[in-house]
Amino acid sequence: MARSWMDYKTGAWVQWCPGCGNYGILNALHRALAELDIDPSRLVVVTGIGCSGRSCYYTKANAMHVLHGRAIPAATGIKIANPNLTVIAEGGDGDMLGIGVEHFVSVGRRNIDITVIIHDNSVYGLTKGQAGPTLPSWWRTKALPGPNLHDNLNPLLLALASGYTFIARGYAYHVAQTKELIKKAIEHKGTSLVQILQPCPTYNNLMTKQWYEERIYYLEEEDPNWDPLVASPEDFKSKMSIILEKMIEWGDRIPLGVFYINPAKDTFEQRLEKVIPTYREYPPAARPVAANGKPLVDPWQVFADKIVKA
Amino acid sequence: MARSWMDYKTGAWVQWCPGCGNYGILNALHRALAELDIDPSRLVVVTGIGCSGRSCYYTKANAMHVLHGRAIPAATGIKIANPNLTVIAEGGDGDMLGIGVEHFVSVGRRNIDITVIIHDNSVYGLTKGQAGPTLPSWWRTKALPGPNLHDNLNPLLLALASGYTFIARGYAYHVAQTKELIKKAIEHKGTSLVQILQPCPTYNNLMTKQWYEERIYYLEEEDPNWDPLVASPEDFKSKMSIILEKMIEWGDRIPLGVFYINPAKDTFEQRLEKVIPTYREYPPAARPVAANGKPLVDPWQVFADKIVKA
Amino acid sequence: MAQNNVDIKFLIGGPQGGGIESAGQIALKTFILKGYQVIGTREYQSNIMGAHSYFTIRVKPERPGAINFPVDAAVVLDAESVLTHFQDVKKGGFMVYDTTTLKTKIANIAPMPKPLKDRLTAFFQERGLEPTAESAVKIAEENGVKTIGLPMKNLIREVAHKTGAPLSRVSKTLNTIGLATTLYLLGVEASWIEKAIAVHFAAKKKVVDMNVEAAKLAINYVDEHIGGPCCFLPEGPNLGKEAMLVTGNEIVAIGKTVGGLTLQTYYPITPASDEALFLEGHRNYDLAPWAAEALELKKLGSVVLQTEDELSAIMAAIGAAVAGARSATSTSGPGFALMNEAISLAIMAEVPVVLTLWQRGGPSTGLPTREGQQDLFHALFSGHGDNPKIVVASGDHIEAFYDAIKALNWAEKYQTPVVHLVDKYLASTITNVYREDIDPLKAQIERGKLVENPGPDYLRYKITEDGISPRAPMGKVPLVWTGLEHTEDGMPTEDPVVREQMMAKRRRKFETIAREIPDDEKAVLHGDPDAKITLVSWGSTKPIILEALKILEREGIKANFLQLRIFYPFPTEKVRKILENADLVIDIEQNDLGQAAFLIRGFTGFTIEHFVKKITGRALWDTEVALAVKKIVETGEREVVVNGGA
Amino acid sequence: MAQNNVDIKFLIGGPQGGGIESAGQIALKTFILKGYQVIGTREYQSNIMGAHSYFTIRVKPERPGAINFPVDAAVVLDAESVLTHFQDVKKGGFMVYDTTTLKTKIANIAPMPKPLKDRLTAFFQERGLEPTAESAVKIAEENGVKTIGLPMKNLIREVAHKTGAPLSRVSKTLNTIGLATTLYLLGVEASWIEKAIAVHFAAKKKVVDMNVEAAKLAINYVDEHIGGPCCFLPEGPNLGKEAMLVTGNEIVAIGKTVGGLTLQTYYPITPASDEALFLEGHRNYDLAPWAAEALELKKLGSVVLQTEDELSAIMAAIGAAVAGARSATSTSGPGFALMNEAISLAIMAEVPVVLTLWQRGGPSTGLPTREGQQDLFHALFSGHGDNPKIVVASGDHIEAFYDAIKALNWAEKYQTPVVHLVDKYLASTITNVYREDIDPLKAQIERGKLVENPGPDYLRYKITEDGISPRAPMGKVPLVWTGLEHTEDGMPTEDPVVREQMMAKRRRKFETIAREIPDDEKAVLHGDPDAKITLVSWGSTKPIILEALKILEREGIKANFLQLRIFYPFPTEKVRKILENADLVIDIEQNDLGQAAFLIRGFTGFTIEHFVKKITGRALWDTEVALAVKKIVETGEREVVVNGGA
Ligand SMILES: Cc1ncc(C[n+]2csc(CCOP(=O)(O)OP(=O)(O)O)c2C)c(N)n1
Ligand SMILES: Cc1ncc(C[n+]2csc(CCOP(=O)(O)OP(=O)(O)O)c2C)c(N)n1
Ligand code: SF4
Ligand code: SF4
Ligand SMILES: [Mg+2]
Ligand SMILES: [Mg+2]
Repeated sequence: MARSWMDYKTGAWVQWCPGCGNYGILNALHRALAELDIDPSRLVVVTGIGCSGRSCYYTKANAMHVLHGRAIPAATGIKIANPNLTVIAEGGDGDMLGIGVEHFVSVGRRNIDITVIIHDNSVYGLTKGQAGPTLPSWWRTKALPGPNLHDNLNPLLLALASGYTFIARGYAYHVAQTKELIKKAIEHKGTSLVQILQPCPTYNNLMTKQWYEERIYYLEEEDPNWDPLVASPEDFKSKMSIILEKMIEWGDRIPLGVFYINPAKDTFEQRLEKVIPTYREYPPAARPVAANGKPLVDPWQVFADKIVKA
Repeated sequence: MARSWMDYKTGAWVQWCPGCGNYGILNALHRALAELDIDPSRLVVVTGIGCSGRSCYYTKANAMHVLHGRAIPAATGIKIANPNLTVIAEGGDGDMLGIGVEHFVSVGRRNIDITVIIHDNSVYGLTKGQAGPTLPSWWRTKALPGPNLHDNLNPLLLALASGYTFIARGYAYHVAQTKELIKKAIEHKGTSLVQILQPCPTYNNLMTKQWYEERIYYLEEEDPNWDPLVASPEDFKSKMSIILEKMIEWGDRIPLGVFYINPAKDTFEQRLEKVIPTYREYPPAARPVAANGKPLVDPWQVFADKIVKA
Repeated sequence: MAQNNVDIKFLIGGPQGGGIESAGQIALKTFILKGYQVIGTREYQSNIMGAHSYFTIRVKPERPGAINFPVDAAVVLDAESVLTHFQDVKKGGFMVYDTTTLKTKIANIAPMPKPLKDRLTAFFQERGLEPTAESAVKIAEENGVKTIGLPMKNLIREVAHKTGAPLSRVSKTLNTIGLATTLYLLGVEASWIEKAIAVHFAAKKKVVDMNVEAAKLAINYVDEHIGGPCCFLPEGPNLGKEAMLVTGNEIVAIGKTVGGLTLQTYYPITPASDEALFLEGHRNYDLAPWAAEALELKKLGSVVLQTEDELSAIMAAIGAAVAGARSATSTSGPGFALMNEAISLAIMAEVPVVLTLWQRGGPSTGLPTREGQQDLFHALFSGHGDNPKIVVASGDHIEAFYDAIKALNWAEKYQTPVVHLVDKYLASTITNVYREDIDPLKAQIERGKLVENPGPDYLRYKITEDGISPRAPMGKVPLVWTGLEHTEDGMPTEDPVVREQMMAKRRRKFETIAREIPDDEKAVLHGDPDAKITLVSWGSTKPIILEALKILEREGIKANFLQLRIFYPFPTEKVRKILENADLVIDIEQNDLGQAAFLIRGFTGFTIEHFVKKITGRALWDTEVALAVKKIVETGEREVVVNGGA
Repeated sequence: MAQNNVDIKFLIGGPQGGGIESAGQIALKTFILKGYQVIGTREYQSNIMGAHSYFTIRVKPERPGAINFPVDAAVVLDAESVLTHFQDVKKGGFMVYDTTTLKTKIANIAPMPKPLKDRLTAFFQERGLEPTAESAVKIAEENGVKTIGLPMKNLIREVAHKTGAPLSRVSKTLNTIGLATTLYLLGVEASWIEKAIAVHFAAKKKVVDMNVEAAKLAINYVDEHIGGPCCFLPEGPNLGKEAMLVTGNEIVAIGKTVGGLTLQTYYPITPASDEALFLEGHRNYDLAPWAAEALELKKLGSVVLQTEDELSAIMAAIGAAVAGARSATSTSGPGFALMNEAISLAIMAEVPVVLTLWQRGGPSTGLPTREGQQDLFHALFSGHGDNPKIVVASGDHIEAFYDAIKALNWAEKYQTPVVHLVDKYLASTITNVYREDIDPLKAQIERGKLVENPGPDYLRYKITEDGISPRAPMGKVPLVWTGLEHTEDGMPTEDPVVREQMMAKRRRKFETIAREIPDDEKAVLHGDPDAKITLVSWGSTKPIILEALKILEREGIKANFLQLRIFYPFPTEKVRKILENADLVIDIEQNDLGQAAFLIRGFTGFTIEHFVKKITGRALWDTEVALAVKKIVETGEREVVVNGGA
């Protein structure tokens, strides 16, 4: 029997505030996992630090709760070590786009097959409401001693510039739609981003449920022909400018959906396979390291190039 | 009498390899400074670690040689502390787009008035030729034990996504043109990027002088009407897609010139002035901190909100 | 009760985000107004809403040095609080709870940690009791605690009725009702409580009215159903004396402002960021009369910069310092860990920068909102290469104030990073300070060899006898600051002769520091210098151990207390002499490795053989320290681990 | 000369990128082929091309333990090299230079560090000489050094003529000409030199031919103009014995490969990244016969991942480890500083990961390509929170090989970060190793409590008596790894009781480690245990100090040498006993703070009173160690700073 979303709950007390958008995201994730019927034993969820970072305790999986900003490199290590696992890296906007933006950008250069989910509430939730990297300048959410002086980052554009091959945006309280986005992201072979707009009723008193719901719309609802697939130079020529326009749209209207899919790039695992023929069958985490307690390697054979012999 | 570019030389032995593109960049910088007649005493050059990072020793200025990847935050601290200085942050592609990409992206959110110059040779020069973040995947420069598995970043697009308000690309051996780009970048009020394609004859045996010179062209030469100014929503609508197209162009043809100028955003210094009225006149580095050795502040006056009084 | 004998301890428990903080503040303000001194400390979880937290308060005529359990009274209005604290009230004390919570089963209290649930369930099972809040109340009563059940629903409905405010808003007065009940029973007249409420909510008249109404109702209810207090508390000795009520975070921010800070960078982290946010809230300020006159200037402002991460925070602070700003950054263990490389740069480039390190429970994210003194090693040895820097640890609010100023002075005088070690307990402990406690005119602002007008021959790293080179800010003359080994003019060199000279110059600088900072500021011996038992500790344990000394004295154990204030340069001779003078030395720390004891041995060779340790992340109590010391004195035990507090 | 008395030292100097490296390798290979053992070490600047660097070589029948100056011969073909090394050749030795460089003035040698220029100029001025290379040659001659001027231009033109190769290519044989001259004069027959050239350039026939031609020409020239060597060197005792010629970087990579490493991450940094690049160059390998048979598998591969920075390098290594890979990362001081936070995570989450730390001169970027042993404190105390980890320091190539394997074992057995401390001297020192030196079958691969098939009740952080929980890789059963304090199942908790249990569990783990790793692996006493003088040191100074012991013995000073191998868990009792047994203990370190001495006192209480220190970043010499020790023995001096080497 296929799994139900309930199978992905861990039974731990979910520590989020009442009405927090994280509940919707968690539920959407569980539903996506259920519909994909992913075995929790083969699933990895790595999270950073923040309210959102607690997600890993609430999802039945191989969970790892790492440092603030470092979910992506940990997930990278895991995926490379065992490419047969489904790997998700989750974190807040502060985690992924503030302290972790180094990795957010750099993972795009690998196109490693992991799914990056940003719980984007535009504040630093767990540290009590400082301005997050997606909070517009001059806005002043309630915990701030003054207006925010920093401009907001656009995660979609940043992901595109960084090389992500799947880019989507969802909204936390739209569980059904967000579930679909997460599903597609997980199914996509390559680095995928799902930015999820997440009201934080406790600290973000500006970007509220109401504020979002007056603005959001779905790309494919507005344009039934919307097709984010950019599979060829022709697609690129014909679609890229409208995709960019949609990515940049932010204000009175905020588009949701899948913005961009590029199926043409090799994943990092495929690249590794090309240079390490045994990689797929014997990846670093699932290969012998010894034969009966003895080394596998005779250095005089493997490093023969170092032998000085006339 | 106006300064000559020779006035910006320090007399230190320039340690670069013969034929290194860095010579052209250094010269272009000196010429730009001379034409802008910038007083070396009011000029700050902060560099990261790398062959390129040595630049700060070769330019007469207030120089600071910091850590690998950290020129931008140091420059940020300097500029905020004393907004009356002209501040330039320089580094290699590894420095700025590898280990320092966190700051490369985040400074865009401030639009602080500094100029970021990337010496882009697509390798880690000073550590002997490992793949840099702008080296295309599957390329194998001479010091690599195997092909590069990472895709190359596009610094222009990344800068745009990050919020830079001036974005240009030059070529190291074109001193006259690069000088112009640097001049405009310094004159621009806001965070500006000049990516400079820099052949590294020692380690990058693929992206050579010849390779570049077969590909590069100038935007304004190809299109005399080229105008990178995006000053209004109308400009944005009419120009952005062609700007993006040009930013993305990379391969048989590589465009050079100014790609994007956005004059509409406040600099960070202007923002600070709005919330700290005394900022411009009394910035952190040039204001009193004591009166005759005594504190300026009576806590019972400034922190009166903490006094418990019925 | 006579004024001088007043010593009241009570706690307020409840879910995070449920108004505990505010109730605690009102309580503290009540007693300050009444002329007493107070401390309040908050235990809270890494959670925004719902997890259990509590505020413990102590009131005395003089500044209380420590909290401890059992308390005289507890306000525990939800089931989890009842179940967490029913054994924390002393015999004869009282516990105020909400009757509607009684039936709640342990199993149904979602936020309660499973290990605690298991322990409680077993506890009640052993006694044949149901695992409910009611059983807890029962046990409390058996223990001689007066339990006071308030029919909260009714009371709140009544407040709503009286004020006409909607129930949802009125329900926020829950804690006020509990608190007023408690304060009243502790002997505080209604008028003081009302005054404190008015002060606390200040401008918000509606909120004041609603809470005053709630307090009145609570007091009425007490009078009617429970009977008022036996007697009223006299006014305290400091009645009418102006006091600030400040946390450790706040006093450090105040110290920095007084100390002439002009730029602070930070990346949010508990328990540090409240300091920076408070600074930011006060970034524009009027100059004091004496300064305004001297400088002919009325207003100034400081920059507080939130950065993208801690790497950037320290680098921007370093950049600002190099430009000439008096600069600092503030963080906790994880952030400090990220600053290691830049600390090494600041050592090499000789950059004046202050790092305020608010310790919390580690390793890693560990117990992110709990007390810890585990970062001493990390502070001292942070950064690669030979890595000397000044490390100063504050013992209490007043020290923290002056240390914040001194740290800025030392950084600039000695052109070196200064780590100001503070911790979560200090950060979230709130107390009153008086004018004489934090007197700006007692402070001196020093900038060392700052050269305002360097000539063209200026040498950034001039080799001098005292190891300190004149420092010119950027913007005056071309110069070089660098993290590479360098000649006097800052140009990089790998010349072995210059390398040795520069290493020697930097070493001499630390010899100068060691000489110039007096031993008195490096280590302080509290109590009778001839006592044969010496307790050794550092940081926020200071006032706690001073209280413990008093307890021990009452028990006939005479001890003194060596407080380590500066770990580098270490007061080797002074510490060795003091320790060698004792028959029994006991190290008291809130870490596992005995970090200070190791350093003492490393610097002096003196081996400490006895340890009191607390690693639960909860506030250290004077009573448990005293008990542990007594145990060691009596049994010769090597190590006593204490662990009081829920 | 009898085989057994052979002890040849010579250096080859020149501009970076000018073929010094290659010439050094040819020289080493010549002597290995001839049956001798060798070490060669390279001093170079943080520069790609043009700055002065040099390669020092020593040849003996047994493995030479150290280099030192003065040397028997110097190949100094450019003016800067002549001027840098003219005093480095011993009386009776010879110096080979290029006559065309003689007129070069010091002032015109751009790359030469200004301080050195100043010193040299003064030196010649004092002697009434022009500041030129010619004066240097003159002084060398006065000092009894035979100076051999080669007309390089002519010789190279001749090679071009003979081989028909273009001058630009032929000019690359400059060093070969100088080297061949030198080797020949040292008594090596032309045939060996030619063989070595052939081996060195292997596949590249044209290059071989050109260089062989150059060597021949040089030897002819010597025969004709200078006269051949007095006598030829006999074949060495190891003639025909198979040897690898490896750097320290390489031997560690080889050790890791043998040790079962499956994934290594890195970010480029000197002097670490050559290790990773070498690994990457050998990432696909054939299994040894015994393994291929046992596993029925022929080939395997390891992943070497270049990351965007060191934060990512350590986090990816941690991620991989958690997934089940045998994983490591490799860096130097600045990168290690950036790894601090993640080290703390690995401690808390109990992640097996090896960090190879290649030390170099600090603080900060300091002397990035020079020797330093300044990161001991940083290694030991890295990471916030109580921060124990295993720290092991290798003394030489062979130890480094086995330590690399052990580090991987310990990381997995004890689920903790292991810092493998090595340094620039080891990294860039090259030596021969024989089959018996690095025998894979002497190594054991251990993975500790690895559970291949965890059940549903699996507890990641099970509390056990030895403090070690069974470890299941990801992908078998839902589980939690975390940096927060946690219950046995990895769920976060702030419960004080569990906190204490978990701190205790982790502490017990280190007690287990302390118990299980034998003292013999933690500290080694070399030499006569009854000697009353004990030298203490650690890391790559080992073979140097062993040589120094021999020199001292010849001078009638009997000393032994305590080599610290593992700094945590520290072999407290063993070290204390050994030190207390000595009348005079001398600490020898390449840092300013006496880091090991401080740790020894911290752990044992034993105070070391005498120090030999080198901080110039240059290789330590056996002779200067011996001299310094002698001085301390004779004068009782507290500290002797040595500083040999250009
Ligand atoms: C290195 C480091 N710096 C700072 C922190 C403190 N910290 C914990 S959570 C958090 C921010 C959380 O914001 P975000 O990532 O947006 O997640 P949210 O809580 O909003 O879901 C911060 C700064 C930390 N744990 N580690
Ligand atoms: C934290 C840290 N990691 C690594 C290094 C080593 N390092 C020195 S220069 C350099 C790379 C230089 O490459 P790039 O920035 O592109 O500059 P280039 O030399 O090519 O001009 C590296 C990795 C360092 N100094 N600090
Ligand atoms: S603070 Fe905001 S993000 Fe965090 S749990 Fe509460 S509502 Fe959610
Ligand atoms: S290595 Fe490359 S970038 Fe560096 S100095 Fe040489 S040519 Fe220039
Ligand atoms: Mg957030
Ligand atoms: Mg580069």
